[in-house]
Amino acid sequence: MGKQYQTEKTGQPMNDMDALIIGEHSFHSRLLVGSGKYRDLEQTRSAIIGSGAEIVTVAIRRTNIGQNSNEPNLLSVIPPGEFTILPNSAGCYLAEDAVRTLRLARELLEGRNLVKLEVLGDAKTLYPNMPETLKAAKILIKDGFEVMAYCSDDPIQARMLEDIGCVAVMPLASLIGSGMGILNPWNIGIIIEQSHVPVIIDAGVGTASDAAIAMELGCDAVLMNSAIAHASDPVRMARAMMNAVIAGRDAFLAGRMPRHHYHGDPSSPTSGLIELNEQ
Amino acid sequence: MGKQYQTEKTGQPMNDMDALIIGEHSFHSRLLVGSGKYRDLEQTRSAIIGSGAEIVTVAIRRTNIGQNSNEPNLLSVIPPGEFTILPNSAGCYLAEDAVRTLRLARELLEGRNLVKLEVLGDAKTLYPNMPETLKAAKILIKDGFEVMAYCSDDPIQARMLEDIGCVAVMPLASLIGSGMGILNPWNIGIIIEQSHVPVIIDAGVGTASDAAIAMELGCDAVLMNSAIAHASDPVRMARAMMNAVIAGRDAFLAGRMPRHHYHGDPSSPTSGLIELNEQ
Amino acid sequence: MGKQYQTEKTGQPMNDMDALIIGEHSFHSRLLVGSGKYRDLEQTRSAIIGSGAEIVTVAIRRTNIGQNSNEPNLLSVIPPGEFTILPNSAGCYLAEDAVRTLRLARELLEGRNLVKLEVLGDAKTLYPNMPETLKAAKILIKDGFEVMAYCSDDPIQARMLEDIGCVAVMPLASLIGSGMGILNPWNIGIIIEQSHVPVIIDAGVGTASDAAIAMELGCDAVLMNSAIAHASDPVRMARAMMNAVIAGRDAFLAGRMPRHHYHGDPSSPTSGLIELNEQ
Amino acid sequence: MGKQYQTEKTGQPMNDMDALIIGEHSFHSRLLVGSGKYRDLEQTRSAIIGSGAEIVTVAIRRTNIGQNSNEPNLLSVIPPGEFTILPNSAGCYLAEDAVRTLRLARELLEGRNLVKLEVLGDAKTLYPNMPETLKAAKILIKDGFEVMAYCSDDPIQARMLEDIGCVAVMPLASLIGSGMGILNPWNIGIIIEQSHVPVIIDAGVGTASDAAIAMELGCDAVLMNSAIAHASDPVRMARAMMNAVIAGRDAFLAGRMPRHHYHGDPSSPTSGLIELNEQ
Amino acid sequence: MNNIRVNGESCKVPGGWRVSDLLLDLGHIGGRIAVERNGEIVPRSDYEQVSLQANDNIEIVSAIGGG
Amino acid sequence: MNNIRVNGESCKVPGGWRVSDLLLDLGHIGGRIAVERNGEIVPRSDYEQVSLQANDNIEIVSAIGGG
Amino acid sequence: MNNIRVNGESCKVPGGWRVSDLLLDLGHIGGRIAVERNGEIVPRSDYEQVSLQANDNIEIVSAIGGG
Amino acid sequence: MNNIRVNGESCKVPGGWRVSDLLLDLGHIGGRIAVERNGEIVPRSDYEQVSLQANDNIEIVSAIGGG
Repeated sequence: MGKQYQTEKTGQPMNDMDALIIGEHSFHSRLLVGSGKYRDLEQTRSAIIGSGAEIVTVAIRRTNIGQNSNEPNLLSVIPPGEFTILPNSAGCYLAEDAVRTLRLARELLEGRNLVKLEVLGDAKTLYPNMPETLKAAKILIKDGFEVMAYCSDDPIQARMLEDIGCVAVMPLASLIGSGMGILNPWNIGIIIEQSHVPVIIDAGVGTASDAAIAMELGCDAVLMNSAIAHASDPVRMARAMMNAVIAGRDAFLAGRMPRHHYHGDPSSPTSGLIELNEQ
Repeated sequence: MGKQYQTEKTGQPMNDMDALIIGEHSFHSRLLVGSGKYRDLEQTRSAIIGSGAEIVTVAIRRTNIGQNSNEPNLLSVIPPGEFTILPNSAGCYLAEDAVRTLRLARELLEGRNLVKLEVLGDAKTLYPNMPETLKAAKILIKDGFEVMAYCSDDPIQARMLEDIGCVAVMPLASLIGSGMGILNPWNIGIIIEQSHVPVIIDAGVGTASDAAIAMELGCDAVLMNSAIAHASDPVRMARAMMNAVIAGRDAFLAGRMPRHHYHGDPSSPTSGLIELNEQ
Repeated sequence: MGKQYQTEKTGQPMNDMDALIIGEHSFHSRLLVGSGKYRDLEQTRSAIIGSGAEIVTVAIRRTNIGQNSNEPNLLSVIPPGEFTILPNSAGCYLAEDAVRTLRLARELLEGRNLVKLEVLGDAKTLYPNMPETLKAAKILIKDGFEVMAYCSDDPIQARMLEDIGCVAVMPLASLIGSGMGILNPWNIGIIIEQSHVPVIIDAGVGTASDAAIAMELGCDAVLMNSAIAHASDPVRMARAMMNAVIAGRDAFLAGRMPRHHYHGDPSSPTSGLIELNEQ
Repeated sequence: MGKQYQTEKTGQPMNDMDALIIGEHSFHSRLLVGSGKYRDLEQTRSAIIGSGAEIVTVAIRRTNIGQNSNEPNLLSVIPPGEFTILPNSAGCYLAEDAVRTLRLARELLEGRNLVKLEVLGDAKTLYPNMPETLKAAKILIKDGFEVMAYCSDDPIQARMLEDIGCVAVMPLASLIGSGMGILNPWNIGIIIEQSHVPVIIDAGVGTASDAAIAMELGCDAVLMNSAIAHASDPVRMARAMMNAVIAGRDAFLAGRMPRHHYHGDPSSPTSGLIELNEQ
Repeated sequence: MNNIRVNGESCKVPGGWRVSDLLLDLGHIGGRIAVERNGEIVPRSDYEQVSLQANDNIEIVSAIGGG
Repeated sequence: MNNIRVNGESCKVPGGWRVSDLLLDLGHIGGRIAVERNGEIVPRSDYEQVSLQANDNIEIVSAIGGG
Repeated sequence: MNNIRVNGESCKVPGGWRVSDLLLDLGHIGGRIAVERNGEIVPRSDYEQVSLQANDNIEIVSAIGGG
Repeated sequence: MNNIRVNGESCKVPGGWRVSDLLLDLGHIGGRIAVERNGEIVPRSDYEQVSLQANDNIEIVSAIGGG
């Protein structure tokens, strides 16, 4: 969705001009974060606050029978009143299971329809199962969900997801939890160019520059979890990611200088030098 | 100089812990910017202010005879009282000429000794001439200068510059004005590992992620000009670079997650799923 | 299918040990070539001969009504008795059309069942339409075809193609005709690791090293057309590709040295030097 | 030296047209190999024979006092009558030591003047010490040597070596023994473009595609040792390298197709399709 | 008593229990949970109406950290 | 005469023509071609048996260069 | 009058002129400049003492935008 | 006897020995070697003429595998 943004010089504050629009929702932050893999709920909250994210993904799992209900609950540290909670269907390998999981999520979140659909292909790579993803997306959209779909970087199937009615397509940069960054920026570029819904990089970001690169390509946002939670200092990395996404977005909007492959171009004038020796 | 920084959790504000020390000088910002190639002095100032840079490079050139002395002067928009002005010897191809140019600069700046030595190899590539750079560095240091030296990414000659007494080594990421980013991060990594003075990427940064990558490698700072001045919107790109350097520095200090080349690692738990269909 | 090859030192000639097996067929050459885009049929034949390829792809198109039937025909310069002709379904965007096209091809080639299935997603990118490819593969295999399937580099759908019964999976390196080489070697690596049928890079190879890289990754073969036909000297490039595939295959079987990221490792002994000056 | 080669269609056998000329010498093979790091002299000879190389580097070291002079000697398996023996100054860190070593080599090889100058910067990286290399080259050339100089990928100092009179410049691809391939193809490209003597990649090649890439860039030849000797099967890797260099050279001369970054370009005609369904 | 399955484990509950009785027993009252009975969502508002039948398959889920 | 379509173009052929008559007329005898009639392959061995009917949709294809 | 070179251009200045006279004439008084005479820096504090001699080579520089 | 150094090790050789005597003693006759005496090459043709002096520093080298 990169192309339609035009940088215009106006007196308006930037944030008003540059909101991230997903379905009916509008956000200031273009960084979405997961809530998994932290040391404890305190660190979870500190990192999420530090990231400046407004949208936070959660997983849906069975309550432990016999669990002490007084135990601190995830949603008490990232309350739905403060954040947009985005339930995912992580762990599901079939459309049907993803649909059931997300229906439970909607019930849990009092009818909120915005969900992250994720149907996996195998437990080893966690690569998306695209046929099941397409099938689940159709069912969920018919059932009133606003579906943000984790997907491969296949431009054709990304367009199918958009045509079905997904409110965002979320291609992987690289495997979930791999931290390898964007392996195929060309495919991501094609998806950005063709899409009319937000394109959000989901999975594979490893460090701040990966997030900046995603935004510079023209992605509308970036979703990450491990890159923050598995950093040595998650709270500092959360802040790094916030700034990297802002930097990458600004660089995209500012329009980078062209690359010159071979010849240096002096930053200082070539005339007006003092009388130099012959060279 | 990357290795000696240790992230420690203290109650101290970060900036106090993480100053950039060059010779006797201490800086908060790790972004150094040039002052060339802008549309006009107003844009020059706006972009430099927007970048948050404290150190600004300038070139030394003959005054135009007959020039109207009432014309606005560069140093009136980036006054030495507000910024650390770093004169360069850009345009010089011989040690002797660089030395003369920087002596003039010191006189111009009322005895300030901090200079950027730059001796070029040819006008086509602007690649540094290392033998002349080493020769000039020796003369200047003997003459009391604090020399920050633009250099190739050759670790051996970078060490020679340090051994001579340069206060910073400034390897190119890629050719001046090329915007190609860091072409050989391995050489930069070796220089960072071995150096006891700041390592500052000088030349070749093209966009925000390039700056973030430099900082994540462990560089102490980044110097750029064209990447800001030749962006479509220089003021916004200046802000992007400020945030990218902060993000890259934080990511370096936070300690990125390890890369996992092949196998996905789920961000959501793999147990506690609802009763799923067989797969 | 890379893993199961074990290099063993035997007295056997290599070609006997290292045949490419596709379905029931066995080949010496691991380079497959297309027959399109050449200047004329003479160049087509010269380049194909020069490449050493045994398998040559052809497209199926309407005869021109009124065409002079005495005109030289493609199959007269690459006769089915001399080459394995592999008809493709290039240009088809739906499973049904691909199936019809390949049934015509089988009739044309007197019942030969080996076909290259190619169902495209759009005319702009020529990226495969994977849902239609999967659908067509099922129909064709049920109808007795041996299907080699052009596909994306999605490991999950590559496995679906294998599970359906395809005799080879043929992921793109990059877009057809782009010459960009392998954009995502990690995905190709996963496909190689998991597959029990040959993995053949199809589309995107641009020059000889691209083909060598594919073979070094462990691909079983490489299919290309534009890289040869659009070279300035197609016949020489055909020979380059032949040697590159052989070189890459040998390098894969020989087992490359490990990469050492930082520290040099001398090729000459470090002791026994003459009495050197102190350093 | 890449530019001056023009591919012309002539009736001449290729090898006559495409000799590698170093100083007064002419070679058919563009692969130079080292003789170090093999299991034994038998493997040394088998791999060198397998590589097709005509030029073989050797190191100069003290004879072991008390050594059994009946022990097989390196030069008995790679006799100077069969190969061009290229002695190196590996292990030297100062110009003076390199000069002494190569004078001994000349005496040892009965006056042959062709030598590989190698002056190292430190034992950890084995990166060249360029100032000492330049100094040694001047002395050796004055003393009648034909100097092939191992050097960094600094185009300015490469030109200095040529200006001094070196018969070949030999920039590293990456650190000696690292197997990392060409880390900065842009610098190598500049050196090729400017040089009037052969440019030979020396050090850093890890596998066959690295050698092909070097030749495709326009290098005149490639020198390697570890990539062959440290492969699991050195003799097979030697053959891989021979073919990779031939393939890369042919691809360079054949003129590769242009890269098309985004849009697919069909290899099969887009018209003449059978009546397809609407898409 | 009826045999039912709750989150994959078999258990016995008194005849006539509603979903709300089960949740109360498990300590889930007031928590952020959702309930599925035999593959269908049980809306929060129906907890007190829906009876548990023999062989019911009940899933009770909550939100936990995930990416 | 019957109206048929051959490779997307309308044409008229005499009543009673077989596929072989059409191919002969088009000069395709002996060539490496394949024929589809109304979406179904006409095997080479049936060219002389299969009659062309009004509104038949005939595709005649050959192999050309492709990748 | 003395012939001197200023920033690479020949010009004539009256005998007895000091550097300060030249700078005044060129309108550089008070500006941020530096002066070199025959390859040696002329410190700001010496402008009024240093006389211009025939064939002097004067460079007058200022800071401009550069990277 | 004279004290000399050969390849970095001290040893004694009889007075009057030539380089050729040393090489014969070390078993290097006929081998592909080169000799340096006090930093200067001793050409093969001079082995029988050049006498070893006290404190001579002799290097004897051969070619070995290297890259």
